[in-house]
Amino acid sequence: MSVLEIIIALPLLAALAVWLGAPARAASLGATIVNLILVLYAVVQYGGKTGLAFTCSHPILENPALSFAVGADGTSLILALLTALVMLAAIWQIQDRPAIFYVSSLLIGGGALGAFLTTDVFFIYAFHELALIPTFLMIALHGRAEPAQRKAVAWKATIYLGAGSLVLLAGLVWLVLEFSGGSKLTFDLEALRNQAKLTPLPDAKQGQIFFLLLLGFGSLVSLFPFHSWAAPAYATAPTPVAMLHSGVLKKFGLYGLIRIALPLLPQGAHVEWVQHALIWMLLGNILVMGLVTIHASRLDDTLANSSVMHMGYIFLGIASGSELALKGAVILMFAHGVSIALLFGLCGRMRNQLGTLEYNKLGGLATHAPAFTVLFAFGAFASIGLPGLTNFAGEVMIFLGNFTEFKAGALTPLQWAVILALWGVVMSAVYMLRAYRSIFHGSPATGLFMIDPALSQRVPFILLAATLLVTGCCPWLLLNLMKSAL
Amino acid sequence: MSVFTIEAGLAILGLALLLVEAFKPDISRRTLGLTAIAGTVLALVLFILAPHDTASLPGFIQPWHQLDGLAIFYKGFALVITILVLWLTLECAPYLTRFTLDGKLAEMFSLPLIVCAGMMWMASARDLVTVFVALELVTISFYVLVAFARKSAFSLEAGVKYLILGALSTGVLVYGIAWIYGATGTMSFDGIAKALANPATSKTAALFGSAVLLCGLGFKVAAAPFHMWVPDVYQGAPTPVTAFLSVGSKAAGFVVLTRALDAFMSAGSIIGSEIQALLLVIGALTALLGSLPAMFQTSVKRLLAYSSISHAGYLLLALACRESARFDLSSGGVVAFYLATYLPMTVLGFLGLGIMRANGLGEDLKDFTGLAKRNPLLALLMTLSFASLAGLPLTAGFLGKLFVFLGLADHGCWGALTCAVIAAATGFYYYFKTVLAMYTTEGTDVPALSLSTATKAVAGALALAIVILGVYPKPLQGVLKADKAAVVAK
Amino acid sequence: MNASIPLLLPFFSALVILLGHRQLKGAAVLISVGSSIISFIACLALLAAADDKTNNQLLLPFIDVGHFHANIDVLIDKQSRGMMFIVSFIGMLVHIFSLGYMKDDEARPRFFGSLSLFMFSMTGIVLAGNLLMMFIFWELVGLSSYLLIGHWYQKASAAEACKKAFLTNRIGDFGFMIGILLLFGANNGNVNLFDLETAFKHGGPLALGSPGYNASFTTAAALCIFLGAVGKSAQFPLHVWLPDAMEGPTPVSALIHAATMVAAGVYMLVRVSFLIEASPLAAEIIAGIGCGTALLAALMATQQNDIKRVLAYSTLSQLGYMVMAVGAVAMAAKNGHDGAHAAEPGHPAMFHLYTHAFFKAMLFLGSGAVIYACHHEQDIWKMGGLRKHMPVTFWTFSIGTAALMGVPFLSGFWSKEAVLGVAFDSGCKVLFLMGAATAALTAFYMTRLLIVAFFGKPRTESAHHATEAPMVMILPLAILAIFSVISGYDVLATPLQAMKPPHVEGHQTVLVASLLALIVGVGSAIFLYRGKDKDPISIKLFANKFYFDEIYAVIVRVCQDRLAWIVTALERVFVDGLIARLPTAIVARIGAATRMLQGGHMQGYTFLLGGGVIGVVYLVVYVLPRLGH
Amino acid sequence: MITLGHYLVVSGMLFALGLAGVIARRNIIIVYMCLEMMLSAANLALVGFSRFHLVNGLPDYTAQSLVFFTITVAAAEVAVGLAIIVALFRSKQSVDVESVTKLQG
Repeated sequence: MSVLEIIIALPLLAALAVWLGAPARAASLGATIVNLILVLYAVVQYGGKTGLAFTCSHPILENPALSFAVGADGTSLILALLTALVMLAAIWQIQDRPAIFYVSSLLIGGGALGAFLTTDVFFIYAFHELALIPTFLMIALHGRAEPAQRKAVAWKATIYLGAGSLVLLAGLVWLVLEFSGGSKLTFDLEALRNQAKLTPLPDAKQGQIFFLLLLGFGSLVSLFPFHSWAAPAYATAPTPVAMLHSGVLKKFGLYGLIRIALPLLPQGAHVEWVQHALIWMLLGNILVMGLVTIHASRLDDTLANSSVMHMGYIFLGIASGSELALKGAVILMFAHGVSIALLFGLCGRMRNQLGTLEYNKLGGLATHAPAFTVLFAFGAFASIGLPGLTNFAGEVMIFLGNFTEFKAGALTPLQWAVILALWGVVMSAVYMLRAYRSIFHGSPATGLFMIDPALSQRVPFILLAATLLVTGCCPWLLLNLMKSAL
Repeated sequence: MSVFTIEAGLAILGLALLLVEAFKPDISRRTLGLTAIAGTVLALVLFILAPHDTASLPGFIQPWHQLDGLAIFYKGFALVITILVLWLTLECAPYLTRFTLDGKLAEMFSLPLIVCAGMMWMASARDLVTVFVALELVTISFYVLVAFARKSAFSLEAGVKYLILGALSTGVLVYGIAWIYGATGTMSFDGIAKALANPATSKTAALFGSAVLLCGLGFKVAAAPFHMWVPDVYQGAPTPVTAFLSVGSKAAGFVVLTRALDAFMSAGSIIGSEIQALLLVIGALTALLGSLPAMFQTSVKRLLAYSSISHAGYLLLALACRESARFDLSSGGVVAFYLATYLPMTVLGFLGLGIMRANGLGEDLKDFTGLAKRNPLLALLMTLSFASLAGLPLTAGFLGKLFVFLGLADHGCWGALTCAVIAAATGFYYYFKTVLAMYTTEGTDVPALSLSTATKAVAGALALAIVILGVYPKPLQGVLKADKAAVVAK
Repeated sequence: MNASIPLLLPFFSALVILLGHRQLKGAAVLISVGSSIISFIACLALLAAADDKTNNQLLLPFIDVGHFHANIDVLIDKQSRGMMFIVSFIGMLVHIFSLGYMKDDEARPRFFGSLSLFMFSMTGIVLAGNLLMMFIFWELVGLSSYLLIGHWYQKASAAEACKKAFLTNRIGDFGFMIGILLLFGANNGNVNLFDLETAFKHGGPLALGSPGYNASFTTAAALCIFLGAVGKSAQFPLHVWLPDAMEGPTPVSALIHAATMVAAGVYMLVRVSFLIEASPLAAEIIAGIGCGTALLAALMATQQNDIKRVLAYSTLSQLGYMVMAVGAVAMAAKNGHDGAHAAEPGHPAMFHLYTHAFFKAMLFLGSGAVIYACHHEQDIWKMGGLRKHMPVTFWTFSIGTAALMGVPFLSGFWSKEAVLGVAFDSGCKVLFLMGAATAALTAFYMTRLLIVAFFGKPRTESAHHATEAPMVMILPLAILAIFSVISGYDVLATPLQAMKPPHVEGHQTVLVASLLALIVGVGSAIFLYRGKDKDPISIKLFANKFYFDEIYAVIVRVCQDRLAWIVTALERVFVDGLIARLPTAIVARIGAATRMLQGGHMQGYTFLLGGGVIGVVYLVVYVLPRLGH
Repeated sequence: MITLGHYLVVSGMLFALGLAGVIARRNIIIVYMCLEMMLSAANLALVGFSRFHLVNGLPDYTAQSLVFFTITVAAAEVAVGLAIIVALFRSKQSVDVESVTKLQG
């Protein structure tokens, strides 16, 4: 029995309990708070260690070797921490909603925790799928749009994610077949890794498999051009679902690339055609989606598209493959998760109170809701990469990491991509400040005003904002968890 | 008590019930049903206790029957599905009686017992004659069962279609058997395998015979292009019969197919590669032709029929991939595993349909609207069933598909794998369309729907089976693993 | 003396105030002012600290991965100590001045919190021991500037102005970051200022003439870094935000948009002067941009009517001077004019920055006092005759004006002389001539301002009723006035480590030219504006700032908004269409087609079944064996 | 001399005719008769094969045993089938295959 098993099981059990009639809010909040404490305990325990910790394995099949195996290293703990934080915030901010909101939040969070904390490829995959179902249902059933429209949006997302998952499954199966060694098929990540170290594949083949995995994982992370599900889905999704999916669950694809694809296929991302394809795609994320975001005229659109856009930076870190950039990518995953969850949470409140998110109808909210404004500013400035908030640390590590191998006068394609990506930072400032200006600055629009949430309802947002500030000023807190090379 | 005796006993019990109903018409259907169930359960218990080796069979039957791992598994499978179908019939009895002559249901309780005996025999068949007889015993009983609700135009139409097409397939099957016999000079599977390993055997005749035979069997398991009857018959037949067809009849078809293919594709067989290619083509086609039309179905029952076709496609693909050294399960084992996972999810799905029917609801998608409000538990269980049918991880359905895909990838059958993946992706769409409907809340106030304790228990057990098979398949795999050893030994 | 006090004290002050000002109420102001005073005292102590150039003090860890370390560490040398004094001293005075100026503002705590945040960030830039840390605080001053410009965010113009300031700076930061990345790559992952300097100087691996030298790379890196300075110091073409930034409260304009933050660009350029010296082309471009900005801004200033805008353009112009000096020093070094040595003990740009900080801050505070007295009236044509109503303000303002114009023996005179001198030495006469022309224009528009606002008769009611500002506001004015007079002399410049260049011999031309410029400028202004009630000359081009705002608006609309619109449309049609809608449509179509097989007619079924049998037999017996399976 | 080939050709023709009839005829009774013809074709093939497959100089009778089973099964099929067809006729007053097309799609 490992603490990680409790961490995974707790939200799922709480979800079951709530569905079967337990008091929704109390049970969910209790479970998530305990969960956060457990995750923090694990984080503290892990300290400056390296390698997997808290491992525990229960075989469920012998051949192909499948086991329910948990274990965590720094990367997974950081993401588990992210999940616990966002889940708590997402559940806390729910107000006057049916129990299904709590259940789905718990399921998404529990699924994400399972995906991050298990070390068997099968369960990593399975938990992610588990978390997708409530996402889909909640968008289709409680989305913020007309029934027909929200169903269409939910379907779009589901078809994309489902197709992506299947491509991913094909890639994983391929990996398992290649790296299982002679006698037995195994899904155990560590065993696969060891085999990959012993007998690495030829580069060309690594490139092929990596590309397949990139497509699979990529469509889960809204990698351009497989992104068009994301923006409408987030704009439509009920607040806790938007927070959890964009903040946490989406990171699964990136986590998978870092955790599965890169160690098994170390040369995969460096095969020329794969790298070029990846660069084009991530630039699509950053530049095309940056412009699309600038064009958005509603806050939820802006946030949703920006969330797609920022994935490009994380892919940039993954494409680089240097340790600095990879760790930067992990930091940025954490940072983006917290900041986008904060923004979506606040956006949801605004929609509830104001009924509209159109920029040209809003204005001057800062006057009556100063605390709200400050909280929003944390999220907005974090997402444009302001130093002192976590996103900056991640972004700058990714940028720097791409320049560790440098020849004056001969920039590599990746380095050119970084320079273009930096322009994306300017674009994100453009749309975020436009949003901030139209919503909070100026004189209050007539008839549309809101007041600060009650203190207890501020807690989840304060929690997220404080996380951004603390880990932004001290990114080494997170980096300490990743002492070992990725 | 030998297994054969149990099977004979079941058939006799079936006949006895038929006679009782005929001579004592006022006997309540509940008594009849419960007797049938009790008999089957007893048979199951006895079966578990009985010795499990060929030597324990009566001497006269030994040349034609065998009791290997596969046979034991499918016999148990047949008993379980029969119990569930009988119980489902009881559950659906109130509305079924509206469509039968004189409101009688006796055959609905007795024929399944005979079908069960037939399926059990089929599982241990050693030669094509036994296969044919057992198969026809099952098929002819099904003609009756499908058309049983004869006051319903649908049931009658389904019966007619099943009858004509089934008889056609029987003709094809026998013709195929004739040619196999002609090519190999024997009817027994072992003999066929031996003859096919002999290069002197006429390849063309063997290919012709096996192709025609596979067409005949393809009909039974709903392989494309012999699957057209499935949606119509499944939709028209009474729900318990549909469940029986979908699980039992299909399993019976697959056990025969497994045996036949073991012979056709045994090591050194002169026709092995052609048969494999044929299976890949048919399997991929079946998976696609099952999934694609299902997207537009508005009748959930018909949708399940299409889903059943699609599953048959995966199973055929599994059969195409013979043993891999890296895999604990033989292809027959994978099929058995798949069917074992398929049983609870399909029966649960049809159980849900039956319950809804019994509560005066239809089988259309619109009838599912708001089910979660009517009865959250039922909605949850149905969700589980559909999720498993779609192949969602952590449910039983995923592992079966995973094994199939692993096998295909291991054999490098990328084209077939792609088709299967597309079919599975499409599957996600139509299953979750139904799930979505269940949780949709808008619309009119819907009356609550209550479940009896027994129903809850059975449905809960099925759901539990789905989850357990999904997360802890080790025991089941252990049972089936023995089979591979046997096959390899051969 | 530990440098962490001036850095961290304002940080905590800002944190406490911004997050809890509604609980703190009046105490917020005290915390902020108190922290600024303590910081100032700490900085005085710092002035006496030893030169510790080789060894960065580690303050806080930040990023630490493998062999890469980017920490918050401070580099304390002559430059940073001198700059620290300016920042903390003017910062403290502005804090005190704001006590009076912002007395009636409801959001006073927020203002002071932001001010503290600014002090924190600015200190960070000054003390930064590596480029990454500098970048971090570089962005943070941008944030505090954003908050302060947008202090009165209800006003649309302020809201737009703060956004514009931040975004324009972001473009600069874009370049700055690229520059950092290039240097990071070239110097093996080390962006420590001292290490970079070693690499680029004294025969280092990247120095001019060494085998590792790459001219285009060095120029690119230098120009990218310079782009950062262009944004922050509001150089052409990114100068547009600074005049708009005057929407902020006047003390903010004095502190941030005149004395310190905008000068950070210059400070940074001086910090990386080794890089600029390594690239002659970059030096020329920098000098050219600086000079151009100086002249353009001066021209624009001549036609402005808002008192703060005149000062803002003047700031732009003076910043251009400083930037020009940075480039010119590097050019002079190349020409052998011992510019390299000139940079060692002193640097004209830094010296001008130092003197300019005092008199420009004073002018802004003075204008603040005027605006305060005239009930937030900023149009100089609606003032007039303030000389009598506000004598102290008038006199201090005049001293500032004189210092700015470069009246001999005031501080501005010495520094302007140094700048023009090095421009002369640079070998490019155009620089010098344009610099001199700018000096003349400066004299002209400042005289115009002084005459119109303070002389003549009051032109409006509010000007008529203007009264002298309260003591808290007068006191900083007076102190700054004193510094404006004497700060150029060694008696102050040496202990304050102002990097005053040694007296440059043999620049008669420079002296003559600057005096001539002064006389021409002042004379023509007096001649044109004496006793006038409205502007006798009207040059649309200057009044409308060469239409930069309009041009940029078009660029933004076409290159950004229109492009965004097109890209969005294309994304919808092609990406979404090809990746999402088309495949689903195809699958749906196929699905619908396959349904047709299921027509319900039994003859169809039997036909398909029979056909299937024949097909399978054909396939198995004839096709497959031939495929070689 | 009648060889196996002759039997097989006749059986094949019978089978093809039966299949064609099943496909082409609309009357279910006739369709059913055609099905019986197909079974007979199979039986003929079986008997033929059996006759020409000599084990120890004697024909192999296993196949012929299957023929008996086939005949029995066919009889059973007819019994059940006709019952269903009669039921169909009762409800539709027709035994045309086109009378059962409700289930489709």
